[in-house]
Amino acid sequence: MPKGVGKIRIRLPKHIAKGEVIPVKALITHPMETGLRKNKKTGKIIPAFYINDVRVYYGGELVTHADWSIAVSANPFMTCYVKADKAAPLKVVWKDIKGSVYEKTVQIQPE
Amino acid sequence: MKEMQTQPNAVSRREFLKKAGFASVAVMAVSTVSSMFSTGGRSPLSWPGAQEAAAAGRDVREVLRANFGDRTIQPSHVMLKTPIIAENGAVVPVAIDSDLPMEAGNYVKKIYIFVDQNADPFIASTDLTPASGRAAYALRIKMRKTSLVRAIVETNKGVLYGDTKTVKVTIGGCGG
Amino acid sequence: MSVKERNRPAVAATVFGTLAVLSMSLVPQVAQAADAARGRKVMTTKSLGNCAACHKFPNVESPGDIGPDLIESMESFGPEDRAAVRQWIWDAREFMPHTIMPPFGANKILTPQQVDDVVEYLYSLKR
Amino acid sequence: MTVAMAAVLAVVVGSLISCAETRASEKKVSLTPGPEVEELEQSMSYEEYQKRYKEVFGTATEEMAEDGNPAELALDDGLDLVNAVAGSKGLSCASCHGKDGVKLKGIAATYPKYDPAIKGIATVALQINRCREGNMGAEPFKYESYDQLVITMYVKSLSNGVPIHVSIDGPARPFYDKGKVYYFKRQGQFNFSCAVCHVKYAGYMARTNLISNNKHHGDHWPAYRLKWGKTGSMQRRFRGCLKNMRAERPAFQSEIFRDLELYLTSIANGEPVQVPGLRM
Repeated sequence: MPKGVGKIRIRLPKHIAKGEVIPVKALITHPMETGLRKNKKTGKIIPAFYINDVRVYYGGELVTHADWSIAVSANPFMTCYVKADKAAPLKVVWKDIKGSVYEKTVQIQPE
Repeated sequence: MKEMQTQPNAVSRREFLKKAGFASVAVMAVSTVSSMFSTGGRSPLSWPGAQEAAAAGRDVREVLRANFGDRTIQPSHVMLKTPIIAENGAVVPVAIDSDLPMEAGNYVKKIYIFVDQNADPFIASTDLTPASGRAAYALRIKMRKTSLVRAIVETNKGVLYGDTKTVKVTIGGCGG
Repeated sequence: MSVKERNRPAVAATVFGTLAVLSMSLVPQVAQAADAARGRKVMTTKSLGNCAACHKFPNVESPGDIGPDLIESMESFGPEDRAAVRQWIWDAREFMPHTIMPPFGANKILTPQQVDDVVEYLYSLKR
Repeated sequence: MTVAMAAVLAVVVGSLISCAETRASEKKVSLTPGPEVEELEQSMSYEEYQKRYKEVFGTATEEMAEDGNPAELALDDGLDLVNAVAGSKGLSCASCHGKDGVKLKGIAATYPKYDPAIKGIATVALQINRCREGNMGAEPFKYESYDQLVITMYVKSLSNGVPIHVSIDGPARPFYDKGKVYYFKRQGQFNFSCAVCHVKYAGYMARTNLISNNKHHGDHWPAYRLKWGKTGSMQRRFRGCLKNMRAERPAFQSEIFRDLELYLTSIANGEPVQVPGLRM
């Protein structure tokens, strides 16, 4: 894996009330190469390399599933929502077209 | 975007949606909305901008037809937030929000994002479940040039709602 | 060169149009009559005059506001001031030593022919 | 705006009447104290500039920075490098500067600064490489490489929130002056200077680019730049601008770039360090 690819940050609100709908903000470092760009020095096409599948699991259940194209920005950032009705792990999984899988789990702990 | 993300409780959200014009759109829907949206519940192809759609690459009309056939899209219940001018087309933040219910048996199952003038107008789609709690999604996207951005949401019953915004992508001043 | 291309099919002309303008700075100049349309092309092309970066003139999307509106500017120039207008583009330091306006002719950003074409376009704004 | 246009027009007409007169009234004036540089009036105050920025672009970039600056994710890699042993002497940065470099807290707010050992200005990036070569017996980082950027970013982030207070007096003065002269020097095919755009025309539009005010040019580098889609240094930004000016581009960490970095950072004196930044 190239340097600096697949570093993840997931942000949840500091305080979560039970049953509250909370934003899940997830950032991952990835070049999201479109396969349409040329290397300015060599003139060669930079091969496509992008995340095309994102899944969010809450307590083992798939709550959100996203299909991404090449038009999602480099170092993708997304916000999705989840109803925090239980204390359970939240796992986000990114897959890119080369088959790499990146994932991170955080705990949702309603007060 | 800030207020809806930092205070995601029901009350502030309703206020937000009201502020964002949901209430007024609902009231005006019958009478004047056709002047704002040429859709007015017609086929996706009559959405603003569809006629001048992409010169190069896939035509947004074909993409919309492939996804939605001839189903109508209601210009309500969805709020697409974008910058008016994107400082850089490589990173344009878009946020879609909706006041549609997210309950078992009655929920938004999918949110789509399209950019007419991109070589491939399909940007992303997101499948949601009632456990999402809110039919909303935000993403940073690439835009080749100034274009209409479309957010379309589909309920589990197959009903479509949408919103559009034009994002002006910076024309660089300097450099050769 | 660009005369030759005019005889080619329309598609080829479109494709090579930009190249033709670009190559003007590379090939020896054969004196041509100044041409407003070519001048406008120079003014709107980023790698050439890029005048729209700073100046407003007709049919330009989101022009800059660093320099004056060129229609307004041209109001101060009569038919007899052609040389002065040319000098503004060639090297505006002649009039304003501390101007931000690049010396398009003096620093060889544009060829003499391109400068003449731009002058021609500017005068077309007066009609 | 209309006033500015009118003013330019007035000069146009005036200059036609008498070129010589115009030239005499625009003679170079020396700013005191310091070297002789072209006198340029600031287009607008920073507050006015900020207002204009908001009108044009809104708050999208600000919100992006709050939501998640991709460069922040690399800070951990910088931290690892600070603790990593490298070179022939078996040392890490942490050997001298404490675990995680804690003793470096606040230090970057005083950089760039005069260093008698090199009889010139040391930037954080240069200092890290000097330490590696001289004290650790390690290879210097290649400028703008991932490791070089993330360690610089991490070390500078240890001073986040600390007001910048770079010294421009005493031995630093001649270097500050050189940086300032360079900032005001007309160069390249376009005959621009840094100052003519970022002082005299800050807040104006070049097509849909808003020319930035220089008050905050010194406080947030290395930064994630949307245009690059990655992190880069202030000096990479210098080189980008110089390329657009069609001017000669000095090398990374060359003497003149370090002097220029000192000059620009001194303009941000009193502003808190905020590394990594997020910029268009």
